[in-house]
Amino acid sequence: MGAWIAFLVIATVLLVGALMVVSARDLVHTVLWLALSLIATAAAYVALHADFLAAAQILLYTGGVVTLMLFAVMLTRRQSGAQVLIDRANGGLRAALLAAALLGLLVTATVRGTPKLVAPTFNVDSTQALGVTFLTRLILPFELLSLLLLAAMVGAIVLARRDGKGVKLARLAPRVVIGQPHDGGEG
Amino acid sequence: MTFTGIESLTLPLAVLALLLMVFLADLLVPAPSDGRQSDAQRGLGALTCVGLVGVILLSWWMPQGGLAFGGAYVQDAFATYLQRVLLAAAALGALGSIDHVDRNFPSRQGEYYLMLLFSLLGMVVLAGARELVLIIVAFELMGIPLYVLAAMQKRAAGGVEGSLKLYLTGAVSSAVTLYGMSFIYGVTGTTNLTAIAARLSLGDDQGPLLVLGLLLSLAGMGFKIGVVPFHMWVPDTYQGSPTPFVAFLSVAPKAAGFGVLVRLFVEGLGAMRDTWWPIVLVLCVATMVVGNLFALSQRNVKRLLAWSGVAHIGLMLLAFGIATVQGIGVLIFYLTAYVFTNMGAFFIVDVVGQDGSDDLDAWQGLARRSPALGGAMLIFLLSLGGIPFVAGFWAKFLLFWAAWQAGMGLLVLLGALLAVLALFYYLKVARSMFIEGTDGPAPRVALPTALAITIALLGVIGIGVYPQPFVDAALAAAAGLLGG
Amino acid sequence: MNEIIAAGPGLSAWLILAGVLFSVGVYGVLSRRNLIAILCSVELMANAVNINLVAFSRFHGDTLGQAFALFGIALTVAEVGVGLAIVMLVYRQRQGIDIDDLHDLLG
Amino acid sequence: MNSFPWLSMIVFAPLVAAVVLLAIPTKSRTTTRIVAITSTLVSLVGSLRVAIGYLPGGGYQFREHYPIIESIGINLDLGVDGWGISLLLLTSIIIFAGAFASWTLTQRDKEFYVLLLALVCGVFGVFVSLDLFVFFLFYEIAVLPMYLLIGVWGSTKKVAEAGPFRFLFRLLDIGGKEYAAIKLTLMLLTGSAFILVGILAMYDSAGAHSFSIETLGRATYPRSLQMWVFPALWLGFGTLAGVFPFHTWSPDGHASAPTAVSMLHAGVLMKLGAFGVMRIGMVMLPQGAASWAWVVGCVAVVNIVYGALAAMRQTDLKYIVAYSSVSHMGVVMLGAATMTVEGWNGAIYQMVAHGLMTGLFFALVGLIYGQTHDREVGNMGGFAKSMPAVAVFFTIASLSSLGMPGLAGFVAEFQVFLGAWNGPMPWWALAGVLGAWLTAVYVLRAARRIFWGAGPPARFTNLSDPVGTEWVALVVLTACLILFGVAPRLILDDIDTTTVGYLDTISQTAPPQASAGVRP
Amino acid sequence: MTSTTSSADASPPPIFPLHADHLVLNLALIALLLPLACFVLLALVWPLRRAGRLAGWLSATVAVISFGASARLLMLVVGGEAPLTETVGWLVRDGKVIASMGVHIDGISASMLAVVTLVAACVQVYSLGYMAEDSLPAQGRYFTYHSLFITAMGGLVLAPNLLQLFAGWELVGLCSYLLIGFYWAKPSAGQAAVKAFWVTKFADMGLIVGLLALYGATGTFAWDAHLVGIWATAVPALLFMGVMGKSAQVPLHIWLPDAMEGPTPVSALLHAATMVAAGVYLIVRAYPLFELAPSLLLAMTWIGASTALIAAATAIVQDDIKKVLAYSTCSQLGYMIAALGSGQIMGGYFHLTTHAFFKSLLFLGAGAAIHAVHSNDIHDMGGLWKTTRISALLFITGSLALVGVPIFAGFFSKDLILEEMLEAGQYVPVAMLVLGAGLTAFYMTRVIVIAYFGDAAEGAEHAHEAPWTMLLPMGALGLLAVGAGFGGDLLATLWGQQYHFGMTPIGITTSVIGLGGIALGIMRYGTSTWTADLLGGLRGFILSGPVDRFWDSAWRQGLLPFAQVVGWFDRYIVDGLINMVAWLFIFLADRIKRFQTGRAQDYVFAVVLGVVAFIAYGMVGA
Repeated sequence: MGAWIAFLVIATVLLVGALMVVSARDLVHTVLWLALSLIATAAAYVALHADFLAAAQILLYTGGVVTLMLFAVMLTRRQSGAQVLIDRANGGLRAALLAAALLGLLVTATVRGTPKLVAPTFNVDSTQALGVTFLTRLILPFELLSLLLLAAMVGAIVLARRDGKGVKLARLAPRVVIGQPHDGGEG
Repeated sequence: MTFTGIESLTLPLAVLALLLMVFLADLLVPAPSDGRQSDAQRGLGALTCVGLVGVILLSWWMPQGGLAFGGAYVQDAFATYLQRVLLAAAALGALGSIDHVDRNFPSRQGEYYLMLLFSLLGMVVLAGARELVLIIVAFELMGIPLYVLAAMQKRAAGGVEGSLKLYLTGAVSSAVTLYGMSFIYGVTGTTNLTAIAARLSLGDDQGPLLVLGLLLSLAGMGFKIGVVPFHMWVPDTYQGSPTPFVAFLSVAPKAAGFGVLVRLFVEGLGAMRDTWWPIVLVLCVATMVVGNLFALSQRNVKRLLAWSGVAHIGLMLLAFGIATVQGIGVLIFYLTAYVFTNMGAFFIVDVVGQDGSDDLDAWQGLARRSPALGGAMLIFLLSLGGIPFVAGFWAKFLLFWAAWQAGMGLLVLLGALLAVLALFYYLKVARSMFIEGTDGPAPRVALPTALAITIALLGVIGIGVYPQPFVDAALAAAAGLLGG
Repeated sequence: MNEIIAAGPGLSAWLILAGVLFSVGVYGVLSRRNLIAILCSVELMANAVNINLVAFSRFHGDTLGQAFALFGIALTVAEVGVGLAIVMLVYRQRQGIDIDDLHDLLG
Repeated sequence: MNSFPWLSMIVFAPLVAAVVLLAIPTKSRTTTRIVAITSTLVSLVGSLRVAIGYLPGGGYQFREHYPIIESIGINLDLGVDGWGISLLLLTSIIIFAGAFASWTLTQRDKEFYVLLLALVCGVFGVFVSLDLFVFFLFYEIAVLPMYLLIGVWGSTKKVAEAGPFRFLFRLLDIGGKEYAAIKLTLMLLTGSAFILVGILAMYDSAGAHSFSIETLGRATYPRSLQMWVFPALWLGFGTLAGVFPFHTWSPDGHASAPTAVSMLHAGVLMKLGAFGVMRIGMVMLPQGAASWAWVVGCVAVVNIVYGALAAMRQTDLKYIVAYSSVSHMGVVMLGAATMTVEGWNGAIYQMVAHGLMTGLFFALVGLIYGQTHDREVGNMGGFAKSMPAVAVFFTIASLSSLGMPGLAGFVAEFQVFLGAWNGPMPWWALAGVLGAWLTAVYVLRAARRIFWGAGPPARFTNLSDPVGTEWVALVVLTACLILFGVAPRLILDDIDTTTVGYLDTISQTAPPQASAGVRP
Repeated sequence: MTSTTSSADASPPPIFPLHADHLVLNLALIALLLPLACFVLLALVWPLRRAGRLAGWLSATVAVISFGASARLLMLVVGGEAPLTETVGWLVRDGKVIASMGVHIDGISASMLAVVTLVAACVQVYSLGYMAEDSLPAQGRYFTYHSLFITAMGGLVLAPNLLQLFAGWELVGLCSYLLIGFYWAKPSAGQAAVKAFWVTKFADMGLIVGLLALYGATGTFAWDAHLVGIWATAVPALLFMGVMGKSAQVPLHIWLPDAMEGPTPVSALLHAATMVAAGVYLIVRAYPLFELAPSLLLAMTWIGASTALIAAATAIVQDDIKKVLAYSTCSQLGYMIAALGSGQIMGGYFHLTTHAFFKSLLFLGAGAAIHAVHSNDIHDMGGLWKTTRISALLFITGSLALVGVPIFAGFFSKDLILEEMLEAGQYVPVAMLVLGAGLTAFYMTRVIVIAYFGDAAEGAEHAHEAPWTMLLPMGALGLLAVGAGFGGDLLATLWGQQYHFGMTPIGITTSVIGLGGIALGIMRYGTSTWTADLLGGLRGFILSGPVDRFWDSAWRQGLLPFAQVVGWFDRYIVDGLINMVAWLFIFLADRIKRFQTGRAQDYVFAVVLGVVAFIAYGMVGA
């Protein structure tokens, strides 16, 4: 009973947050609603006995990603402003229908096919077990993950770094010719 | 769970070592203050290329057949074959990039090759990955540098737009993939492909969730190789990105992607072929038809080659879908031929496009301005079109051969007819080069680019004239995969 | 009914939750015009996947799913990092991050 | 077995020359031509050597064997029989003549010869391949260079816009050389898609894991398979042979192509198609062939009469000759459809005869066009005054095409008619005979309008007879036309032995009802 | 693969069996191959050919030698030399020869060869004079063609089977085409040449099909094959279709008058004496086939008789002297065909021989007249009797022979025909032929009266007598025109038949009618006062050329428009459909481009759509 209440509360918060993320008109609000959703997700992890994961979720996502997002919002709001348009002409309805179809199918599949699994009642020390898993059978992906993060970091820096002169190109005409030689002058 | 088998990781480790070398070299080389690149920096490309050649050679001396980390990674013949293809593509890509990088973003030499190597590392691991988690990580390791590389030419509007399109579809696709894999794990309770295969072979009811997982994974993978309807980023990104990178992008991720598809759907979920096969069939037809039809009206050569690439993926999908020894063997042989052919073609696109336009008009009279370039491009086009005595012909023919023996007669006919359609637009390029236009100065070809084109050309002709070793190796690799 | 209530939310409940979240994320990706908002929606999708993994992990009674989810989190972070960098690039080029403005390449 | 690889020499000499031409940095016209002509001469000598050295008694001789992909049964397996010899000779004669006919080419001549020689390599390859796959491979090689040869060196002809599809004319640039080139290429390659399917079906059904023609020939294919593979091959090869209604590439293609290319294409390449239908389709799939023979024959009859009537309507000299090829290839297909000894002998002979004849025609048209830069027959007249030799050669070619005894065309057509009369549908012969008469009508009409009448119009000044090397093609082809017309047994005996061998095999494998057309 | 390897022993040795001691064979080969050698020499050695005179003398000499050989050959055959056939295999089937080439020498072929070479020799010698005014290269060309003709005709005559006969048949047709079009710069000559070729070739379709049917029924091309059933009638009927074309029988005679565009000696040789008679020769040769088809023979009789009458009637109104003779040739060929149709081979063949002499004489005479006045119109010749007396005399001799005045050659052969036909009970045809004989007399008289005795025309006053090269052959032929009638016995010997000449009622009747025709002609054209135009109505009808008009409209309103339609259909419908396919793809490609919108969200939409479709499939399938 308690588990159900917890589930429903978490689900409600999570979904409301999610719905606000996709519908809020203010970009800052969007990001904040996202933060709420992420925290709700962390709560869900706790409910699912994944404590370490919940912590990681809070730290990495709410602490890292949301902050990044906010920075990005701040950096880019000069022109677009806080208010953003949500729907493209007809795009919203189209998107809603498709998402609804997807949802319907996912639910159908889940209802029809969820394996009859019962959560074990014993309480494993999930964090320790997680550590073991990481360092044994998943050691290779784990190592690779570090490289991936390195790559992402380098990549993000490469892209975000302003090159010397900082010439701003005006918005180019459609079907612009790619690879103009004058681009070589930068750096 | 043991740590034995580290020696099986020779190849990924070698790539990693090279990566670190380039990283360090980039850090140690003093950045020029005046905005011009130093010769030392220019050497990074050469270093990458030479290093990769070394790694390729190494692949003949390393231990084969070993498992690493409890079966998460296997260095079998299939992996080795595919890795050689990937390494070759990367080496060729690096070589062909040297001049382009020099010309367009000299200040980002190190980053460019570093990203290339990161991506390559992901691919090399993918070729031997038998563990869902490893697959997804390696997949991302392959993918993320590609987003960066696509936007490397930061000033070019198209580059960023192409990169963004690649990124958005890519992000959604990886979410879909991950979602699918979560179901596979959820139903089977394991992430090891061998274990999954073992579980499925028990004959349990697979259930809708496993089907769901399988289909979602297929969709996610389909993005990377550019299968219809997940292909729409392809032409835009190709058009916008630095051409030598496109050469790499157009072949290496496809090869790696097909490698994963084979691992996942043939090795892991082979028992469920009845489920995924009809979908692959439909995808294959759709991809071939859409790719060819869209290519038909293109006037931008990069877009044209992009769409033609989509069409080629459709054919390869057929080989994959057959999932016989012949099918898989032909698939990786096809990829081999495709690497040389497509990369060579894109390098020439780069040379011609350095004047600023990839439009067909810029190609007018190329054969007269530079007979060598014109002739080389003609051969690449013929190889793409599947005309005898060049690599593409054998690829296409063997594909049809394998497909026919698997009972795909109508698909063979469709493929053969679409190949004719494809020839229409390939010949459009040939027409520009040979028939139209007048004399003029030959476009400048830098030595590394010339070398890259020559190697690609030799590959195309070499495989075309003497395909036996390649075909035999590919078939043997496939036999090892399916037989063992 | 009582049994269900007594047993607490089963696997399918969590899966449905994840499914709904995923769909909402998809809707967001398809309907928002601001690139950052789209990235946020992608985050939602990734979260849905992670909930899925953790739920399976819980009901299998192993930690594999959790580990998988952890990888998922890390991957998403890396992806978002690069994504935001691209967004910044877009902004610098066009002084705007409306996705509808980006359609120079087509056909 | 035999010490010297004659067939390889014949096949690859042109290719070697092409590579040499690419490699040497010469801009010299003469050097280019000497290299090209030498290689064709090598092939010609080789062909003669093979023809002379071919021992009576039939079977494949001058065998060579090199593995390509042994594991799946693909080998470069060479050998010739009587049919191969005839067509090998034809090809080497035509290309030898064609190399000379292109002597006066001024623009981008080196590329021209390279492509031409590559194409010739393909043609030779088809005629000597004993491996079905390699056969197909050479077939494609032979088709493709045509695109550039026509596209670059071709000529454009304005076509009046009319008919229900008139909106297409400007859209597709109908009549342009690029249009002709791409149309030819695509139509022929569409055909080859069907061939590929047929080949794979046979490979799979035979189950021998080999593409060897002999191995596949020994296999028996289920009737159901034959019933659809044969039409596929017929359509595929038939497109190249100009079978109605897939012949429309031929008039435009031949009209647009430069002289040597028209010679080679109409003279030899169309034969590849007919050769494929007979050698692969009919010999290897006798039941399918017997069941479909009536269709093949009826369509061939349409080709003959329809092609001749369409030729009659043309006013452009090259179109006349091109449509005549459509008509004459109908005779070849008619001979094939009869499935009789006479018919097949005649069909092969007609390939040779028509090849020589049409080669001569196109060489002459090239000479005329080279001087007048006009192909409109209505604008000509009285050319015999200034180019008497051309008139004589043209008349000889015309006579061969209408079946004048003493020239090769008669020997061929008469045998085909004999076969048709004894074949499944005797009325085919009537249509064939009618076609020969219609041919007389349009070729002589054309000859009269071009060469006869009061002197050439004033705008055609400085017309002259061929000079120097231009004679070679004309003399060689005419000599062969007469030689093969007077002494058919020079090659007919070998053709006959081969035909009989094939028909024997067929009658052994096919049930009697299916081989009704084969005379015992 | 091949099981039949024994082809070598089944075929004869490949080298032509030239036996030094075989005189008959050698003579035949000389007659046949010497002109061929001459042709090849003249064709290849262009300086010699373009030298003209030299080529002419060479060719004429060869023709004379050829005649000498044939004459000697004929004598040997008359002397009882056995028939001889020497062949060499030409076409093979399944290792066996199905068609051979060679020579067959018997009475018929030897006599025909002699006739042919004789007339050819005469004509060539004559041509040396007649053609002297043409340019030298043209003369060379002329004699080159002539040499080819002798070979071709010889090959036809000596053919051992119908296939070789057909080959020669076509080759003489070719020579006819070339020689009619000899003055190729003249548009009318070109049209006449192709018309002759087309019409004869049209008829030859029957001949070819006849050969096919013969081969289909018997497996050979032998003329003495035994046919049964429908083929017994069909094969000769088909062969006869070829004959109708070559021998200018109504309604396929239309080419012959036009063929007069060629030089006159050509008309004499090809279009009077030899080539057009090839049809008759074919029937004679293949009579074993024809006699099995009585209904066909009857038809032949009627066709021959009709031709004789119609052509003779047409000849009356012609002003061109050569056209008169051309229609006359048609008419006389009709006699021969009618005779053969009635089973009178001997009569038909006899008439062929005599006709060859007198008709070629007439043509050569006409040629001399034309040579003298440079016009074909008889009205331009008036009064030639005064200036060219020798050739006029010879022309009149020929006319008398043609008309069938007793003593002259034509009388005997025509009489034989009529007599035998009457015996066979062919009353109506005989009546037609007799009437035709009257008309013949009338139109020949008309020509003679106008051309030689009429009012002197301007050109004729200064006309010169022909040179000796022209007169000599004319004289020789004149002798034969008078004397050949007495050769009936010789011919009968060769034929192995009995021949008695006797004055019969029909002969007398014919002679009388002939003389009547002459008288009428003299009355009609000899006096200018008698202006009543008896034949006015007929003249208008004939000159309008009903048969020509039929063929002309078949050509202009039938074949040509049909070809136009076919060509149009091919260009605009068949090709149009194929272009349409191409266009469809291009159109489609252009239209679908809009789906690649360039908007990233649409791309994501496609991805999700794909995912949804996948799942939907999975849910339905699972």
